[in-house]
Amino acid sequence: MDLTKDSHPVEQMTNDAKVVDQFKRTIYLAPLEKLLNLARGYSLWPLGFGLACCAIEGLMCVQDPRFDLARFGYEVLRTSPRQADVMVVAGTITKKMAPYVVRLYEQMSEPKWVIAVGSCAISGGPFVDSYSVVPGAEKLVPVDVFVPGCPPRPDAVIQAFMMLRDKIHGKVVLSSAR
Amino acid sequence: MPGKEMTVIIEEIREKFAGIDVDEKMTVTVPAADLLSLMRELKENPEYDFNFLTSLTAVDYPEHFTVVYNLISFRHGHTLMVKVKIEDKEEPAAPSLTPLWGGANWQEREVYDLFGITFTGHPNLRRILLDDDFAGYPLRKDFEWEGGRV
Amino acid sequence: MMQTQEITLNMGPQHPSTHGVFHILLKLDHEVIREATPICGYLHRGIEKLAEARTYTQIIPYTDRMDYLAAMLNNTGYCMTMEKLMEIEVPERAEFIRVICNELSRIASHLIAIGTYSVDIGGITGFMYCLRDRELVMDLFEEICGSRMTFSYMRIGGVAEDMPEGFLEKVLKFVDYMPSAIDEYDGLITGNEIFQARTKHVGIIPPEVALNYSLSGPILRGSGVDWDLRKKRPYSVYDRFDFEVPLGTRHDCFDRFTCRMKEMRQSLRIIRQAVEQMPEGPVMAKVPKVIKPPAGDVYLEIEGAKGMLGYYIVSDGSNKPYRVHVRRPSYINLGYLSELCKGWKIADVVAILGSLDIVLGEVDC
Amino acid sequence: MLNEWGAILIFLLIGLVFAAGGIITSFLIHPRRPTKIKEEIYECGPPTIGPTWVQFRVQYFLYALIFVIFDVETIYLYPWAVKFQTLGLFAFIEMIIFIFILVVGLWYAWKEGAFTWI
Repeated sequence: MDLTKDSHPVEQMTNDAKVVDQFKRTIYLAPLEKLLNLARGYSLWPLGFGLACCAIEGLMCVQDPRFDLARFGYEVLRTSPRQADVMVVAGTITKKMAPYVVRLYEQMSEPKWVIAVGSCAISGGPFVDSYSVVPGAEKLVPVDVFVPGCPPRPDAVIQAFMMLRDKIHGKVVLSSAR
Repeated sequence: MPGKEMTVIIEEIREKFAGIDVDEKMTVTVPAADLLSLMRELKENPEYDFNFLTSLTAVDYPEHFTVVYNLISFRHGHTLMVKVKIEDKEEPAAPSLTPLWGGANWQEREVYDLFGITFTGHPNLRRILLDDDFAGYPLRKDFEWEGGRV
Repeated sequence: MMQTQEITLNMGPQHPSTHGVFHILLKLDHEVIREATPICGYLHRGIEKLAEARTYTQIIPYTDRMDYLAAMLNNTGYCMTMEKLMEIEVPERAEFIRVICNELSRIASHLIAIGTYSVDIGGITGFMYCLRDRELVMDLFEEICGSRMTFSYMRIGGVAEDMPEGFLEKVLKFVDYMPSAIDEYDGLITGNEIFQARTKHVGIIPPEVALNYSLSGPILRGSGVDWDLRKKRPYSVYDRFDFEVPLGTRHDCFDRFTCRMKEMRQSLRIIRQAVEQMPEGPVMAKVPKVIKPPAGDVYLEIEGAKGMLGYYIVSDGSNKPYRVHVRRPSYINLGYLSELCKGWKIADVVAILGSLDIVLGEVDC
Repeated sequence: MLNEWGAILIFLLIGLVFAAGGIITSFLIHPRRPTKIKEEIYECGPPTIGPTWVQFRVQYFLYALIFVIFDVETIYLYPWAVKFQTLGLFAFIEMIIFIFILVVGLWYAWKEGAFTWI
């Protein structure tokens, strides 16, 4: 939510640019839901749902000292759906695991999102012809951000979190996918 | 004490067990009936001392199943491949090696799960990799399934 | 004492310390485990069935995704089996590059094993240290074949491309730095009393049971059995390097852990000697474009990061294999888990499972 | 005109409002969409097997009970320890007797096996 562009009541009061800018940066006037989304966007707690190779890249290496997800505040990796906001589906979803993917998604508390990491989670990936693989997390849970790659680099997963944050803040994500 | 040479071992086994035939790469093919006795002999006889069962798998040939065992003797460093041909493709069955090696337990369950070969004498023969209500045995050549690439 | 009831607990597919989607059904009498039934298969993707519909070179990417922590070792295992089937002579330089990549991959796999084991016992800093140094190995792999985890760098008959120049100096720089990092882990993890209290005398596997249950790799050596394929059955050019094989004395979780730590030091020695003896020459043998091996079957084992990694390939003369079976050490090492966990407490199951160092991509294949 | 007690009271109230406020606003704001599956127990994914409210061993409870007893004992020691110099010998002996009685209790609990864990 790019608040600095919206009109702000302080503009009628004074036309000193510095004061207006200072006011706009510190005081946000928006409906409550937008403000909450502003807070939620910056402090997502991922549910580490490590299934396969993407779990090593998308959950472990993202947290390690080089790619450090903690710089963005998303490093609190919860394993229980009760305390998680984002379900990071990292790896191949097999038919034996599918009911638990859905069950865990259902058990997450409400404002929840899903990031599908890796081509297996997007569309079955190299195992799409297999008899025991669900071709994509989309078939089970509504997915918000797809991260292509087999496995995607950790910085791609960090970009996924950035895009999810833009989506939560209500910025137009599709056109801004640079 | 260095064990006998592999060729000597093969000759001795050939005399002890009639139904054995050995091909040029020294893989022993034994009928299912005396598989257990051959394996016991290979394991417990101090000269052979094949005390390690590395791999146990199966192959679905057009006219028969073959269960393939690989043994290693840690002391002498020998390796031996033993095969069992199962002609009956409807209810394939083979004697289980769990009395001899605990390691065979899970590998036999995997072969049962993916091929449908029942191992008589196995303490807990259930599916291990697939769901219990999965229909069919995937690694058989006549297994049809429709993949996700719709 | 009052009669207490047993509770059945799911140490389920989604659990922080099961190293992936592994499920143990624990029957507990308050804290002590009466019965543990492991349930795997949540990541069974049917690679052996898919391999039957792929050509021989197309299978190489599938071998990466089985043990995704040590993908180079899987590639080498598959390619060496195929070379044995087709009697291809791999040039010397390719063998040396393979040894360097295998040992680097073994170090990366052990680093993850040690890091996650430290997290399982509760030490997050150990995890961060191990991953920091694993990134150095990742850089080397990216330099040589462009990918961080799923390399597909080996080909049947040799290696995809030659090393970029300046690569060996970087490897030497890594080999000089790494022993000091391993000493750092010793101080941080091995020397930690909580870690020792949680892992010493826990999950004891006597040698004859390890042999009976076909366990292999650091678990077998942790139980005191001196069996390392690189020493006992030297394949490729391993007979030209001298290195020791660490063995355990107490056969418990701590010994399996220290075996992995010492193995990393030995791998560094191997890499140093391999870099020094690196010959010149081609990196790829004369191999036809479409690989059609003669009909027949072959079985070959190499020393993988988790244990003896074997490939059994049956070919019927066409360009697609008739049957590919992988002897997966993580899967077979789990066979003894249910007896091993009996009588221990829940916290010890976490320590035992961490010491077995399983990778679910390899367990379920 | 506010003596010290008033200041402490205001400080306490602000603390309470601050703490309760956070909880109450989050209770008011958070979205409520209960579903059947969300109500079920989370146990690493699969549903629970068998009874979950079972009879547990009693030594958990004994352990906690004995801890509370000796925790309360230390509360009694604090005022004495603060005024240790001025109270003199008589209070010291009195405290020793008090501690001794509790040590007897500890010994009895130990003998009865309240501390055996398995």
